Amino acid sequence: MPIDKRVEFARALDGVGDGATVFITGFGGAGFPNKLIRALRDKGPKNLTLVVNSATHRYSLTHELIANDQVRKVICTAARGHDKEPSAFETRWMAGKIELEMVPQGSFTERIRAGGAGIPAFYTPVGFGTELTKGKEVRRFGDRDYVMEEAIIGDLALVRADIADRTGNLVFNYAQMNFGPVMATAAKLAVAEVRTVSDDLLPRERIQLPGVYVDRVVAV
Amino acid sequence: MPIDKRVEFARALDGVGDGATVFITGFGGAGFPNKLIRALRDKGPKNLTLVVNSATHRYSLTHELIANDQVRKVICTAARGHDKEPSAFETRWMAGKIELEMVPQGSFTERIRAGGAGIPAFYTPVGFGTELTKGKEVRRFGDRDYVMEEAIIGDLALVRADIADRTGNLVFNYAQMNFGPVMATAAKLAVAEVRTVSDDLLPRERIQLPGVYVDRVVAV
Amino acid sequence: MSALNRLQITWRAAQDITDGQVVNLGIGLPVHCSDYLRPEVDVTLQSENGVIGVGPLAEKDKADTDLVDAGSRRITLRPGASIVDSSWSFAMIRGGHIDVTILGAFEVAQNGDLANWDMRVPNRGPLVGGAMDLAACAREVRVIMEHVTRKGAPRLLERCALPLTAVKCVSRVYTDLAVVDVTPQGFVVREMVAIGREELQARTGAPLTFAPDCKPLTAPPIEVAD
Amino acid sequence: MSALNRLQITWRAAQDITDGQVVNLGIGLPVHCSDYLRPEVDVTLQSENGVIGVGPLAEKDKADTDLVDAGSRRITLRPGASIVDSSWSFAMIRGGHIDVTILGAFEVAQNGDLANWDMRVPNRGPLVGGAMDLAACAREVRVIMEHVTRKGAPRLLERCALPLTAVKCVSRVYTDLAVVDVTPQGFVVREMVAIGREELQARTGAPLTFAPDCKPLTAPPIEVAD
Repeated sequence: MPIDKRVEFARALDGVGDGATVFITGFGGAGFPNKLIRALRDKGPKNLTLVVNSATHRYSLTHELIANDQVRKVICTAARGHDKEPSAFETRWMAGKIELEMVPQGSFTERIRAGGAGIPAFYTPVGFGTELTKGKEVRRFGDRDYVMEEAIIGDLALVRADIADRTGNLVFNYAQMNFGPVMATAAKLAVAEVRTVSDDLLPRERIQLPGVYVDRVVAV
Repeated sequence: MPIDKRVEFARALDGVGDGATVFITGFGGAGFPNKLIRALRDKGPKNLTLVVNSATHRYSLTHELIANDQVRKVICTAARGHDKEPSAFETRWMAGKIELEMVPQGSFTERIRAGGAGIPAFYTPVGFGTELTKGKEVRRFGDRDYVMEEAIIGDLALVRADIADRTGNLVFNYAQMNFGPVMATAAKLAVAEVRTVSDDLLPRERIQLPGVYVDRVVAV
Repeated sequence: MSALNRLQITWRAAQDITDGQVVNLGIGLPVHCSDYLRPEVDVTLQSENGVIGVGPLAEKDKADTDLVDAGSRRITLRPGASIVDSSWSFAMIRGGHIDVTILGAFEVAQNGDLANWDMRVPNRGPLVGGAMDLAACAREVRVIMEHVTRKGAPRLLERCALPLTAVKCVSRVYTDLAVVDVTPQGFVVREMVAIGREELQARTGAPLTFAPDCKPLTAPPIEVAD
Repeated sequence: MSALNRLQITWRAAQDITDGQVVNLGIGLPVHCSDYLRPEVDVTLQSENGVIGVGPLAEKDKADTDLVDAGSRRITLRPGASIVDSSWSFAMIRGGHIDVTILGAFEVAQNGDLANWDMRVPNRGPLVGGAMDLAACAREVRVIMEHVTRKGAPRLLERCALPLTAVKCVSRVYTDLAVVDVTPQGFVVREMVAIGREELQARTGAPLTFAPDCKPLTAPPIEVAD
């Protein structure tokens, strides 16, 4: 059977359950899979661990999952609200109802890449001597100190892209790419929400993420 | 001054000296920077360490550097000759005149990527329990054993590509890409040999390696 | 006796590839598996040099010298194919994104250890390429090889004598005489040609168990042009 | 006294950016440096979200919501610009491919320690973004900040009191009062406004040395629209 990863929107998250570790793309205002985030809220699995650049970005609907009390833990690089009132995340975090693991952004993305690339751990100079790496192994190479960071692997990746084809090949619009490639590689199930699905298979020059990494495609 | 990395061929290797660690691209018959390899032979620096996928590929002129006794050590994934007679590499290797570090190809490329990405070391399952990782640190993560591999950084990268622009942006032809991106990132001086230099700056959709990583461009 | 020839072994291995799999075929004999896939099967062939979606070999007058696979063969691309750099290609392999790899081998041990990279040929340099990555990290590692060496020595062994490629990685071996699974209980014969169990055991360097439903190993006639 | 305003500080920092550099400008005040580059200077501006070759802000009617920088500003691309994914973007930063980063800060210590990510605001979640990567790994880390806090407390200190972003990373600090280098001998004032050395020292939390050729710190008039 010709490979065909297109699914109905209603089935995009089939099989996702409580306790899942969920990657959500988006950064700098671009690339938020907001339709899939809302579908995840409507589906309602609990005790999720979200791996998302920001827990509080204005343009991302990530906060809806948090406000709906589906989230046990957030691994992110930013968790500060924008309004005078504390955000959904901050309220729950201060009340001890949600766990926070704050990671420098380069280590965040590299840990996810490592997860998709079969690398269990690596060393980085970033964060050495700071409270974000407290308790992490420190090791000297040459004349510099490094900390060991471990891979992040997820159950589900929600990825926003611009164009897909039926084999899951993806094209991103400008800076929409951000975490899409690494998150798709590190998740057991990668679901892409795209503006449009091309009738033809995409030409190789345009493909920014090979379909091998994408399990389901939905046009929204 | 507008960025302009185009140089005359005669000056492509200016500043390269004895003892340099040199990356050379190419794999599977594609992407050998043969004009630059020959220029390096003609220039004549000695005691080079070559980091090259194969020391003996038929289509690469790497063997000329070896036959010219410019090479102290080769880090590679393949060093077997193709003819009945031993290759230039094999003759010198058997005579103890050239050092060989054989690395599984994924670790080879990842060590170079690490060099360009500021990662001094990482763990990989590849090579565990084999003689290629003898003496390397072994560490268990979860239920599997991994070996630690260290980054490779070089002084010079010779990169073959198809099209460049004056800012060093590169486009590769098909599988010519192979080690080009990682090697350019891990070298202090990256020189690209291309079929043609575009008069216009390349459009972002076509750029496969940002010019930030390329120091000199020569059309050959 | 009706031993399979080399291409018939690849045919047999190809029959086990299932729809939608991402497959890496080793340089040499294994790449021929792509000629014998079941017609209803749509697979993605990955090559270590970064080609995802390898198509048939190129016709001579249409070949591009830069469109090659890891074995330097001039190929075509399937529709929807893409090409990535080496670091992505091996991240794909090491990260477990290859469902099946089919590799040639010198020796396989009953615990799944594989030796396929270094024959210790005197006066020749070594060559490992991507063999260790594929063997250690593909989700399933299957092997194609002659059941015994040219001198008649077994290749299925209690322990490999040659340098290892990866430990405990092989799940199934296709030979000219049998299809053998590597299980926690050692080698289990799933299919065999009509040479008799004792004879097969005699040509094998480790104890064989025979599956309760052990079947005849057959393949359609395929000519080997040497 | 002729202290610089905020945009004049960015102007001063921009004057030190030299031809051909790859530069990352931090979110907030530092991004304004791009408005004041010397005309003969051609630089490549990188943003953490993967844009290499950031151009001026987009006009409203031409903006694409996906063409943004790390600060969510809608931007344009310079000719020759490219966009990479996050792993490439931070490999570029961590790998030392950023020549200069200019960052905002709360505190800088005399050994170059930087605190710029966590003010310990009660009831607010933390935010680190790419600050630690840039601070730890850019080839040169320069800081823009007011010389003292709103309450008048010094920001140039013997030791940072706030949580560190990176250790021993800052090479130069631009404030409204001075340009201060971080050297193995501590803070060295290169330029200062006309407030007198004693007054500058009084507003600084660590010993200052004055360069033999210490110059007046001046900038052209720039209006700050608040």
